[in-house]
Amino acid sequence: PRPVLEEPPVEPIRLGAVNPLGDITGRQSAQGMKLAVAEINAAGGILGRPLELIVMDDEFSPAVGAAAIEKLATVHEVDIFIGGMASGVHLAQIPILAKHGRVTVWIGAASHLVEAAIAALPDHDWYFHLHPWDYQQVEGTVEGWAAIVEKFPQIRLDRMFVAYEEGAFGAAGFAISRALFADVTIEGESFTSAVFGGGDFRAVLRHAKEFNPDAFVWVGFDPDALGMMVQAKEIGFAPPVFLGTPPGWPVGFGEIPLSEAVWLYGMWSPELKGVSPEAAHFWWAFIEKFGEEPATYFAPLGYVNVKFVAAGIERAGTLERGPLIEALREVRFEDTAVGWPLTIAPSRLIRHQGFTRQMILQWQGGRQEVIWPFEVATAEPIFPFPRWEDR
Amino acid sequence: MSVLRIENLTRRFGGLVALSGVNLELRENEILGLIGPNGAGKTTLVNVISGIYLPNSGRIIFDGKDVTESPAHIRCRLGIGRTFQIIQPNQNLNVLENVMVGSLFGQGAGLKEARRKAQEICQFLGLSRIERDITRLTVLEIKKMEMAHALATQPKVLLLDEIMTGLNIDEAREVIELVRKIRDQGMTICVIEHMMRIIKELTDRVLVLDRGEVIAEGLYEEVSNDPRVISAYLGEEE
Amino acid sequence: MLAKLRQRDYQILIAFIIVAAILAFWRPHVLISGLQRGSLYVLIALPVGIIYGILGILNLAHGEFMMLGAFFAFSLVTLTGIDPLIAMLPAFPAMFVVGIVTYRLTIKHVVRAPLNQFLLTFGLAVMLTEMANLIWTTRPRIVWVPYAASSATIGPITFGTFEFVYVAAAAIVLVGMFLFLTRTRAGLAAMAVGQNPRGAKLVGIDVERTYMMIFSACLAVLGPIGALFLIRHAIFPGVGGPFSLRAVSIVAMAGFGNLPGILVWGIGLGLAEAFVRSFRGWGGWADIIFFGMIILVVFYRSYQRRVR
Amino acid sequence: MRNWRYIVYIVVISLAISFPFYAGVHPIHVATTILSLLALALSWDILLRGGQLSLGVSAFFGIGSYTTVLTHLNWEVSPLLSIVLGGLAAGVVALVIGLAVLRLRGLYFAIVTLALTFIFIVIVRNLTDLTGGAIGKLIPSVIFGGDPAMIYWLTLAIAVATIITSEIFQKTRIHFALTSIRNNEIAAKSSGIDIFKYLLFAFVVTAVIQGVVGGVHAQRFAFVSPEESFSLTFTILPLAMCLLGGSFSTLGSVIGAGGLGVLAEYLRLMMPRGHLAIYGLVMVMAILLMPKGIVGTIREQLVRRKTASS
Amino acid sequence: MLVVKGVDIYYGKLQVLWDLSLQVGKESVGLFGPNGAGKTTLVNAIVGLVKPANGEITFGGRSLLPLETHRIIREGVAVVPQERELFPFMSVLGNLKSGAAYIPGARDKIDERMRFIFDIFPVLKERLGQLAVTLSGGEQRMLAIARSLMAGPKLLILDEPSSGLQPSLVSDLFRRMREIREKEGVSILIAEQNVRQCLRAIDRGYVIENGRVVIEDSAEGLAHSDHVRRSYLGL
Ligand SMILES: Nc1ncnc2c1ncn2[C@@H]1O[C@H](COP(=O)(O)OP(=O)(O)OP(=O)(O)O)[C@@H](O)[C@H]1O
Ligand SMILES: Nc1ncnc2c1ncn2[C@@H]1O[C@H](COP(=O)(O)OP(=O)(O)OP(=O)(O)O)[C@@H](O)[C@H]1O
Ligand SMILES: [Mg+2]
Ligand SMILES: [Mg+2]
Repeated sequence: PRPVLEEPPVEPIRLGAVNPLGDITGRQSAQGMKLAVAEINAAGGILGRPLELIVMDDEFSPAVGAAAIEKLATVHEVDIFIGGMASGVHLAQIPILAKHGRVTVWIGAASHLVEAAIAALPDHDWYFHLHPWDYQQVEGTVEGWAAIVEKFPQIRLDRMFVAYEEGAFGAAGFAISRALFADVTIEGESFTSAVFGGGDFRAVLRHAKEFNPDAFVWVGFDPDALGMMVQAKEIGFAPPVFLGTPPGWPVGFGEIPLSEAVWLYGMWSPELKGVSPEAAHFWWAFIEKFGEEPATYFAPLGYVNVKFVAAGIERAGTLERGPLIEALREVRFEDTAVGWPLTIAPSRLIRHQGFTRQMILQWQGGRQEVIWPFEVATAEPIFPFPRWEDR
Repeated sequence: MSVLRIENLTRRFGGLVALSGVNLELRENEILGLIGPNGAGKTTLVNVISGIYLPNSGRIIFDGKDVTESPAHIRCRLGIGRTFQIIQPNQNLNVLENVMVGSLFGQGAGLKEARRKAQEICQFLGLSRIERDITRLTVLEIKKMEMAHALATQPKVLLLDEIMTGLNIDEAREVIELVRKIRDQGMTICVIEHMMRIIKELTDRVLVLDRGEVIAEGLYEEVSNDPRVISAYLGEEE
Repeated sequence: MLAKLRQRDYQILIAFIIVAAILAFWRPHVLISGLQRGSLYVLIALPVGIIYGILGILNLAHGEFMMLGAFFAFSLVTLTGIDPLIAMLPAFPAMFVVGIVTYRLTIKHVVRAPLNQFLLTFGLAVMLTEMANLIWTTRPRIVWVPYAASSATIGPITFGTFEFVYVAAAAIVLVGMFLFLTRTRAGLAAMAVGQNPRGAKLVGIDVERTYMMIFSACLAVLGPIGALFLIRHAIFPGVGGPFSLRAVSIVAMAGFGNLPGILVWGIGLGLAEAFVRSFRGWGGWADIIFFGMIILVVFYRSYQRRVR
Repeated sequence: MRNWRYIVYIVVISLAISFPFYAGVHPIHVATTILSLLALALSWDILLRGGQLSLGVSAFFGIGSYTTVLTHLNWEVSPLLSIVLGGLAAGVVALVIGLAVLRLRGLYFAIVTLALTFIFIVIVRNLTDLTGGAIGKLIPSVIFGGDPAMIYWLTLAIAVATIITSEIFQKTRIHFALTSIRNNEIAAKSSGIDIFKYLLFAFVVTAVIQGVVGGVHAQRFAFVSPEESFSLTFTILPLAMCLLGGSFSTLGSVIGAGGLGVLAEYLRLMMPRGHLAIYGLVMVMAILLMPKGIVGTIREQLVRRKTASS
Repeated sequence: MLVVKGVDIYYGKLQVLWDLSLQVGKESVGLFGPNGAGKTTLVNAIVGLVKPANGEITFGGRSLLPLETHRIIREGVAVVPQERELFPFMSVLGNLKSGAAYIPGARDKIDERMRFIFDIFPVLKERLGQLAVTLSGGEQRMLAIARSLMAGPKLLILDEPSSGLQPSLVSDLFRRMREIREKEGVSILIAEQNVRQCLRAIDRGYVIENGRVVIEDSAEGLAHSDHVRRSYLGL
């Protein structure tokens, strides 16, 4: 009898990710991806093939990020591109992604400029975006605030003051807010973020106080959070709604008394583990695997990124581009690690847009409680903002 | 015929008057000795003539032109060449190249021509080993290089600031000969030295500066016997 | 040159007092926050000025060392629960040791080689930032002490008072350095070494030791400064970078080696920034003030030089 | 000996030109980036030869980028011409700035050029209507339709042009002028050198190069934004490359750019997280071990050997 | 006091001093030789700025070779370097003070020494507040000499002290050196080109050529040596 031939080794399905690994967002989203890949492989892979994840650093540099795509495409010959964070980096990657035309599922880059760049391509069917565009984020909050105001009539939102960091992140946030909050009187002023050596918000806060808004919103980065609170307290500025929209928060922010009743926006909250089984699963699995807590929503988002791709491949039964795109378009999750359902629908300019909303949350007792959407709410809002003297 | 005429030149540094109302004339083809106590203003005078400092008042007329306000590099091209009391040669160039800089920019020669001229001048001054790194030169070689550099700008007037300080007698003699030869080529020269023996041997005429003022002028013999010069400068010696 | 009050400095000082007086009536907030912020700049720039004046090194990693000092204080505070103000005390010797080690391993070899030290300190900055990143990640860290947000009200204006600590600290450091340089033998030695190391050896000064002590002392003060910084700011690996640039710029504006100039320009910049910010809608131009003033000052000097 | 050298040149150049034919797309991409950094490094070095340390490479790079994009978008100038305009704009700015600031020396010059970068960031950020503000501007299509080989050749051409410029600066009277100025200005003046003229010339020429490189960068990635286009990386990386390779020589920057570029790529590959720390460490070590840069150190060794044998 | 024995010195591969020996007791010693002979190199070797490959240098019986420059200076050696090595942006007063401040024993006598110095170089008193960099060449030389005197040394080394000084000061200077030597018992080593003047100040002298001692003799003897008369006195 002839000897039994060993089965030929199965070729893995290659996912190429590009993230800013030096930053907590990029690092944790890569970890989220790894977690998903590990889980999928442990369950036998997809179509009988294991997943292989190749992660590259973009160092927040467009040139490096673009070269990474080129390398993943030509050297590693990945089947699908995932990942992402900064819009500036992604802008440089788009021409190269377009050239290769492979399926790309992106979880970063919220700038509408990116959307415009993709829409300008002759064909962008291969591109899936799983992060709300900046205007969608604002649209979501407009909707959310309308709902909140309706449900809790004591809350009013007629006058808003936006303090925004002067870079692309803040400037876009302000411009879009101004355009979308149609019924609200909005004033705004820029500040230099502590990330760039700023951190002196006294003038902005003073102007905000003079304006006497119903809601004060600051659009900045994590390191600005402490300064905003401390400097608002020292001049006795306590508007009814005090809201911050950084991509993440400093370690231990919830523990300082000044954080109580601060509102925030987010794609996700650790507290969702109380209402979403998938979010809970992710939370504990992440901690077990990496020994640290997910600190930003990019951690669960990275996880979702891989899960979404895997579901699409599973559904298509092939890696062929046409069917795979079709299948991804059909993928539906009722619940995901970020605590939301996920479906693909066209956005303003592109065909395949995943998440389109963010939640409205509030710091309460050191936790980020979900206030809106009410379906996943974990707490009632505290209103108005407690006086500084009471903390 | 005067090549260089200085009228009523004054230069102050803060409260200190380094030159006060100095008048001076350099006659064509002479060697003028400029002496005076330390801090008399000799180097300052050279600096003002060559355009490193602008005077507070007074005029400098060179070759019939008023150059009082001209920048240093223009004066160099017009024909005022000088050496520095405290020499800082260009460490990044070798001896020949250091000299070449003079001919390149002082007379606007092309590279090839500049090189040829620099070689000529080095040969004329007896500078050998001209491709050498300049860190290893002896004082004599550095001084010669400094002279060569000044000569390469093809000056009409050459101001030599303590070019022989630090040389021993033999070496000083050699340089004296060279200075004479340079004069014979039609240049006008002003030398600053503290060694009276050199002044005596070399100069046609001597001018004595003290505290920024000219206190004596004339032949060496006259000047060296002037009681003011003796008390301010020479001392009882010599 | 270092630590020499020139007549011009007095004139600038008087101009300053006049400006301050006007501001006090017209925009008191500008005066207060400008003074506080400016003092922070001064505090960070002073050691840069000293290191430059004496070692001839423009330390591009200065802000990063402050970051290190702040993280040191932060670790102490979180591990032992002591107050950040108390953490200033151990931060001083800790950063002194960091200074000695850094000096021995690196700076020693590039003293008075201007281009190399430029790159070296930049390399150090990259290394420090990235190492901090590996240890603490980019997530900002904060401490909370109630007095950080303390305030006072005088008539119609309410303002934060904690940052007056920066003003006091800047004054202490400046006066301390000034006295050290002008009144002590070690200070004289430092200046001598700064101007001519070879000459310094020839009058019996231990040049190596002087370099090391000055460098380490300048880093050591960054320990307490870092702790003070921590009280009001979130810290993260990249927090120091912009301060390196500012410090170097202030030192340049002051004229290299001019300590009172650092005071004047640091506070001047703080005031100017606060002034621009105090106009609603013009905050975005505040950054241009900093660098615009640098250019203006330098152009002015260039003009002066031409006239002279 | 001479011929030998030319053979080396020809071989290197033909290898460089034919690179896209035998290398993959990724290496082409990396090589393009390295070449543009090389041009920046070399242009920085050219000015340094006159003793002027510029920290404003990013400023001219960014001016070039923005001019390129804005002329391309608003006046529909062809991409290549827009790049040329980018260079010219940088040159004009350098001329104006240089007229004032080149009368100052040393670190004053360095600081002013650094400040320039930040000033342009603030201006660009605040002139939203013209520049797109903090968000930036997009070009609808990448130059050459994104063909990496064409972009590579364009960058190669610029790098070679810079190398030739550098060699011209090294081989002509300009070399003697700049070196003398660097050594001692007063002596240089007294040799008849018009210091101001030469420095201004060098400043403008190098700014043009930096502007052109910026223009190509913008066309290559099809967008500009204040943070990316005026990023300090474009000052610091070239500076590091030049100093590590060896300043005051053409070869130094070439070797430095190649070396650091490849090293960065290698480190990124070896350790995705933390490679920047090693990068910093390598920089520090290189300065400590080879204070004169690679080329300077080798040259020193050669001289030592020569004197030993003679 | 100072004993230099069998010293070889190289700059890289280039040897500039060859088996050189010399002594300075309680006396003034001159050091003559053409340019490049190695005088400055020898001075630098004594104060530890260059280290010899072979040989021994002792001062008061103690070897100087293992000591760093600043230690050697603190042992009581003061030097006037050929290149002056002043502190350019310090005032004349600061420069003078720095000469005494780091020498044990000299610190307390600053005022007394200053008076002595102003007596020799009255110009310095007028220039007290001026920055050293703005002094004329000769004034800088005076300041360098004055600074070394501030230290109140046991051994004073002067490298071409007279160069750039006006004639009246040169003769004065050497007279003072004689005085200092006799009154204060300082050992003095002078490297000089102005041999004629210098011979008046010294007890003994060495002539160095090409890095080797070629003549060693008393001042008297040197003045009568043919070689010295021809090459150094120009007779
Ligand atoms: N830049 C300056 N600032 C202030 N004073 C200066 C400056 N330059 C020179 N002086 C002073 O001006 C006077 C004249 O100096 P100068 O160098 O012309 O003297 P000198 O005649 O060349 O002397 P020496 O023979 O010593 O070289 C000196 O007292 C000197 O201190
Ligand atoms: N740093 C150095 N590197 C190489 N060679 C040097 C160095 N310094 C001096 N030399 C050489 O050593 C020799 C002795 O120089 P030194 O300066 O000791 O002579 P000197 O007798 O003091 O002459 P001078 O009268 O010119 O001062 C000279 O040939 C000189 O070229
Ligand atoms: Mg003089
Ligand atoms: Mg000598």
